[in-house]
Amino acid sequence: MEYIQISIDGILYGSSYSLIALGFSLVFGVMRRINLAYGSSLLLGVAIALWVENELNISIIFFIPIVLFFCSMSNLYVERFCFAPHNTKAGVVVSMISSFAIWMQLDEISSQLLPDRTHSFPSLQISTFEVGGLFFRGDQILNIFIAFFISAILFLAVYKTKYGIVLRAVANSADTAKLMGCNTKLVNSLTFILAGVLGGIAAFLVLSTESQVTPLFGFWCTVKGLVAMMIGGLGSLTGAFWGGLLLGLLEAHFSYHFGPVFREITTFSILLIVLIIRPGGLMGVNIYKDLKSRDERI
Amino acid sequence: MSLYFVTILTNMTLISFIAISAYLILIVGEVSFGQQAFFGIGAYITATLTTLLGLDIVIALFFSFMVSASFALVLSVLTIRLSGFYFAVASLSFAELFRLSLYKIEYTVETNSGTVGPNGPEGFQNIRWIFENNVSPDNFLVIAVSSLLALIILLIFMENSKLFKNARLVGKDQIVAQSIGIRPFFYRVGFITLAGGVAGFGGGLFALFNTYIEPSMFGIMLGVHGLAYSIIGGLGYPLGPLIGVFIDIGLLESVRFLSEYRMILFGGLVAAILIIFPEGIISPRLISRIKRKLVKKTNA
Amino acid sequence: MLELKGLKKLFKGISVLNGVDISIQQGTKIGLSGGNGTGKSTLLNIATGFLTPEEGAIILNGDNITHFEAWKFARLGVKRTFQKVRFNEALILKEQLHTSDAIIKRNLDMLKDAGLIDYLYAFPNEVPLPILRKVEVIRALLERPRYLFLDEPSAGMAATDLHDFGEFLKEHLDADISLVVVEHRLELMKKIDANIIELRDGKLDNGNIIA
Amino acid sequence: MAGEKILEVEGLETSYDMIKALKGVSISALSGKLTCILGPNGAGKSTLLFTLAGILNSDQGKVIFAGEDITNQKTSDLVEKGLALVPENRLIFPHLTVKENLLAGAYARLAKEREKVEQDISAMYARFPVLKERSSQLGGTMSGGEQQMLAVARALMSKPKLLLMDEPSVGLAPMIVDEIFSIIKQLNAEGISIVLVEQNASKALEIGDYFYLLDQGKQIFGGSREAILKENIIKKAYLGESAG
Repeated sequence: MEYIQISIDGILYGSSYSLIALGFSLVFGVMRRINLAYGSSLLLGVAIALWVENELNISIIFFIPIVLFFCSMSNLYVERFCFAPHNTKAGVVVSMISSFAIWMQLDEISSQLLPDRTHSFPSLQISTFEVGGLFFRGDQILNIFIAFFISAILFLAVYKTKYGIVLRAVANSADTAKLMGCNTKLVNSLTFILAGVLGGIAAFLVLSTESQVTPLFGFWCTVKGLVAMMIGGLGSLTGAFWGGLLLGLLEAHFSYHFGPVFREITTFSILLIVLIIRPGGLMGVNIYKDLKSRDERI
Repeated sequence: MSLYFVTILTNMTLISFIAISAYLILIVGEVSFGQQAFFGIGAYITATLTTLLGLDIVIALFFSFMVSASFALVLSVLTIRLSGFYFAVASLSFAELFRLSLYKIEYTVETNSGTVGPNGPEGFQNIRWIFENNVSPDNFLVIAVSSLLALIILLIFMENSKLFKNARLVGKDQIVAQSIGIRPFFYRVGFITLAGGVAGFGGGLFALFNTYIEPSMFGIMLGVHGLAYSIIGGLGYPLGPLIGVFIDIGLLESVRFLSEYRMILFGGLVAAILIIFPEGIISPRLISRIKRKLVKKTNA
Repeated sequence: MLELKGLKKLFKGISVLNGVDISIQQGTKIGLSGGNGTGKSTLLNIATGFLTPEEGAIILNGDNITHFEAWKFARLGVKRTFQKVRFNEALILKEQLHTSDAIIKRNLDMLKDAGLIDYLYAFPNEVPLPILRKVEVIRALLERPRYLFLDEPSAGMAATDLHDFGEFLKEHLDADISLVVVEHRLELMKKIDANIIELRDGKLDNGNIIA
Repeated sequence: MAGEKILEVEGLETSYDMIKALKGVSISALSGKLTCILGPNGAGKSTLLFTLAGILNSDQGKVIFAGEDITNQKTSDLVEKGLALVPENRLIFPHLTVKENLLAGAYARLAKEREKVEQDISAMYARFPVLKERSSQLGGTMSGGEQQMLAVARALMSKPKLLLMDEPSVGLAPMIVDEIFSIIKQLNAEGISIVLVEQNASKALEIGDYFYLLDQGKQIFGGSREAILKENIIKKAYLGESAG
C-alpha cells in the first residue's frame, strides 16, 4: 500500500516535469537547439506577472493569461538575443552557451523582482481526496490531466494540422523548408512563443500546487525539463510526457528510501547514465550508430 | 594595498583557474558546464589534507591537482562518445552529482582549533592554514598570482608545441585531424584531464584563502562564470580567459554602483559579445593576424 | 598492397556500394570514375577509414584493418584529400600543413611548384582554390604516405587549373606511392596515366578490374 | 504567352564558399520552353540556380522574372511570385509522409486555399500514381526515382510559372533517368516553363529547346539544339581541351 502511494505521488508529481519537458522538446524538435535559459525565462515571466498582480491586485482569472503572456515574451527575448543571431551551423554551440549566460541574467532580474527569498503564489485551492486508503492531491490530479491533455493537443497539432506540417518540415530540414518558401525565422520565433505558453501553463500549475515561488524555480525547471526530455528522447513529444512521469516515479521512490537529497541525486544520476549508455534517450533513436562518421558527411 | 583591493585581486586570480580550465576544454572542441566540480574537489582535498593530516601546502595542492584530474579522466573516458550539447549536459550532471554528494559526506574531527572536516551542508570549517602559517592576505595574493603566472607562462610556451597545435586541430576539425594521423581520443581525454587538474589546483588555493567551504559554493553559477570568461575572452591565447575575469570581477563587481546589477549586466554582456565576436575577443584568427604582422615586420 | 574486398554499404536502407573489390598494388595509379551518386565518395571514405562498411574487408599488406579508426589508416600510410577543401579559416596556411619548419625547408621545391610560397602566411579565404587543392595534397604528402586518395580534385577547377594540378602530381608523386583519384572528369586521369575503373550502381563496371 | 521572355538574367556574379562561382552570366528563358544549362562539375550551374531561387545573393547583375526585377529577393517571396526549385539530390522531407511533403510544397497558400490544395494533391496523384499508392508512407523510405517524382510534384504544388530543376538525374539508374526525363518533357509540353540544370548533356539534348553552356562561372555558349550540335562545343567544354 505504501509502495503504491509513493508511486502515485511520484507519477502525479512527474506530470509537472512532463509539462516542462514538452516545451523543451518543442524547441529542440524544431530548431535542434537547446535553450538552457528556458526555466529562467519561465521564472522571469512568473516574477513579472506576480509584480503586476501586486501592483494591480487582480483576480486569478486574469492572472493566468498574464503569466502566459510574460512567459512567452521572456522566451521570445531569449530567442531574439541568444538564438536568432547564431543561425549558422557553428552557432549551435554558441547559442547554447549564450542561453547559459543569459540564464544568470534572467535569474537575477527575477530575484530583484521577488525580494524575499520566497513569495506566495495563488493556489487553486483544490482539496485532497481519498480512494480506498490512497490519497490523491486534487491539484496534482488536475496537473496530470492537463499534462496529458496538452501533450495530446500538441501531438495532434503537430502531426495532424497543416501548421504542424510546416513546423515539422522546418524541423526535418530547415534549408529545404526555406526552398519551399517557408519563413523559417518566423517559425522559430513562433516556436519559442508557443514553448513559452506551454511553460507558462506548466509554471502556473506547479507553483500553485506549491503555493509559493523561490528564485530556485528557474534552475529547477531547466534541470527537470531537460532530464525528463532526455530520458524520453530528444525532440520526441510523447517521449517527453512519459519521461516526466518516469522521472517523477523514480525520484519519489529514491527520496523515500534514501532521504530528500536523493531526489536530486536521482535526477542527475539518471541523466548521466542515460547520456553515457543511450544518448538518444530511452525512447529516442540511437544517435551514434556509425561511430566513425558520427558528425557529418565528408 | 587595501584589504578590499587585495581580496578582489585574489578572487580574480582564483577564479581564473576555472576560466583557464574551461579554456583548455574548449581547445579540444568541447564545452564543459561542470568545471566547478573539479574546483570543488580540489578545495575539499586541500582542506582535508592540510587540516586533518597537517600536510604541507605543496603536497596538498599536488593532491588536489591529481585527484581532480583523475575524476576528470574518468568522466572524459565515460563520455568519450558524447560531444557538443551532450557532453555539456553530461559535465553539468556530473558537477551537480558531486555537489549533492557533498551534502552527504560527513567526517569531522575535533581539534583545538575547532571542528574540522567535511560536515555535509555545514561545509568544511576552520581551514586554518593561513593563520597557522601567518600568511597575510598580501602574501597569499603573491602565492596565488605566482601560481597563476606560472601556469599561464607554461601555457604560452606550450602554445607553439605540437601537442597544443594538434589539440586545436582536433577541436576544430576531427576529420582533418584523423586524416593526418592524429588520434582525437588522446587529445580529448588528455585536455579534459588537464583541465580538471588545473581547476582542482585553483580550488585548493580557494579553500585555503576562504578558510571555510560549503557545497553551495560549487553550484552551477560558478561554472557559468568560468565558462563565460573563457568564451568571451576567446580561444586564441591563454590570456583570453583573464579578459573575461577582468570584465566581470574587475569592472562590474568592484565598481560599487554596478555591482548590484552585476549578474544582470554580465549575462547580457556575454550574449552581446557573442553576437559581435562569436569566437570571443582574442579569437584564433586575431592571433594569426598578429603573428602574420610580426613576421612581415621582421622580414621587412 | 591495399585490398578492398566485397565492400557493401547502405545509407538509410538504400544500397550505395554493392560488393566492390579492388586491389591496389604499390605504385599504381588508379582513376575511379562514375557519375554523381554512384558511390565513389563512399568508397573513398571506406578505403580511408572514415566509414565502416556493412560487409567486406579492407586488407593492408595482409592485415585486416576494416575496423580501425581513420587516424590509424593515416598512420599506416593511407591518406586522403577532401572534395570540399577543409581548412581552418582562422589559421595561416603554413600552420595548416601541421609540420615543422625543417620539413617545410626540405620540401621547398614542392611548395614552390604548388605556388604556395607566396601564400604561406595567407588565410585560406585569401588563396585561390587550385592552390588550396595542392596544399591539401602537400599536407598529405609531407609524411610520405604509401596510398593517396584524392576526392574529386576537379570540383571547382577550370580545365587549365586541372592541367596544372596533373603536372604537379606527376612531378612530385614518388614512384612507389599508389594514387587513387576519385573523379568524374577523365582529363586528369589521362594526364597522370591512371588506369580508369568505372563505378556504376554501387558496383565496378565491366567486372571487377584488378589494377 | 509562349515565346515571351519569362526569365532574363544579366551579368550575374555570385560568390559561394569564398570562391567567385559566377563571373557574369547572362541567360534568358522563354515562356513555355525548356531551357537547359549544361556544363561540367564546378562550372557554376547550381550556383546559378541557387541565385535565381534566392538562396544565394548575387554580388552584381540583374534577374528579371515575368517582367519584374527580382534580384536578391527572399526565397519566400519568389515562391509566391511563381518560381519553384526542384533541388539537387531531391531533398524531400524524409520524416514527413508523401502527402505531407506535397502539403509542405503548397506552403505559401496552405492557409488561404485549403480545398484548392486538396484538389491539387488529387491532381498530382493522378499524374504520379505511385505517389497515391504511397501517400501515407514516409518520404525517406522511398526509392530514388520515387523521391525525384515527389520532389517534382512538391514543386508543382506551389503552382509555379517557372520550374527550376537542379540535376534531376543525379544518382539514379539509367532506366529511372529515362522516366524522369519523359516526365519533364511532358510537363513542358503542358506549357510549364522549365529551366533545367544538367550534367548529363546527352539526356538534356534529347528534350531541351534552348541550351546554355557554362564553364568556370562564365557562359560560353547559348543557342538552339541545332547550333549546339553543330559547334561540337560540348565535348570541348567537358574535356577542357580549348575551353576558357
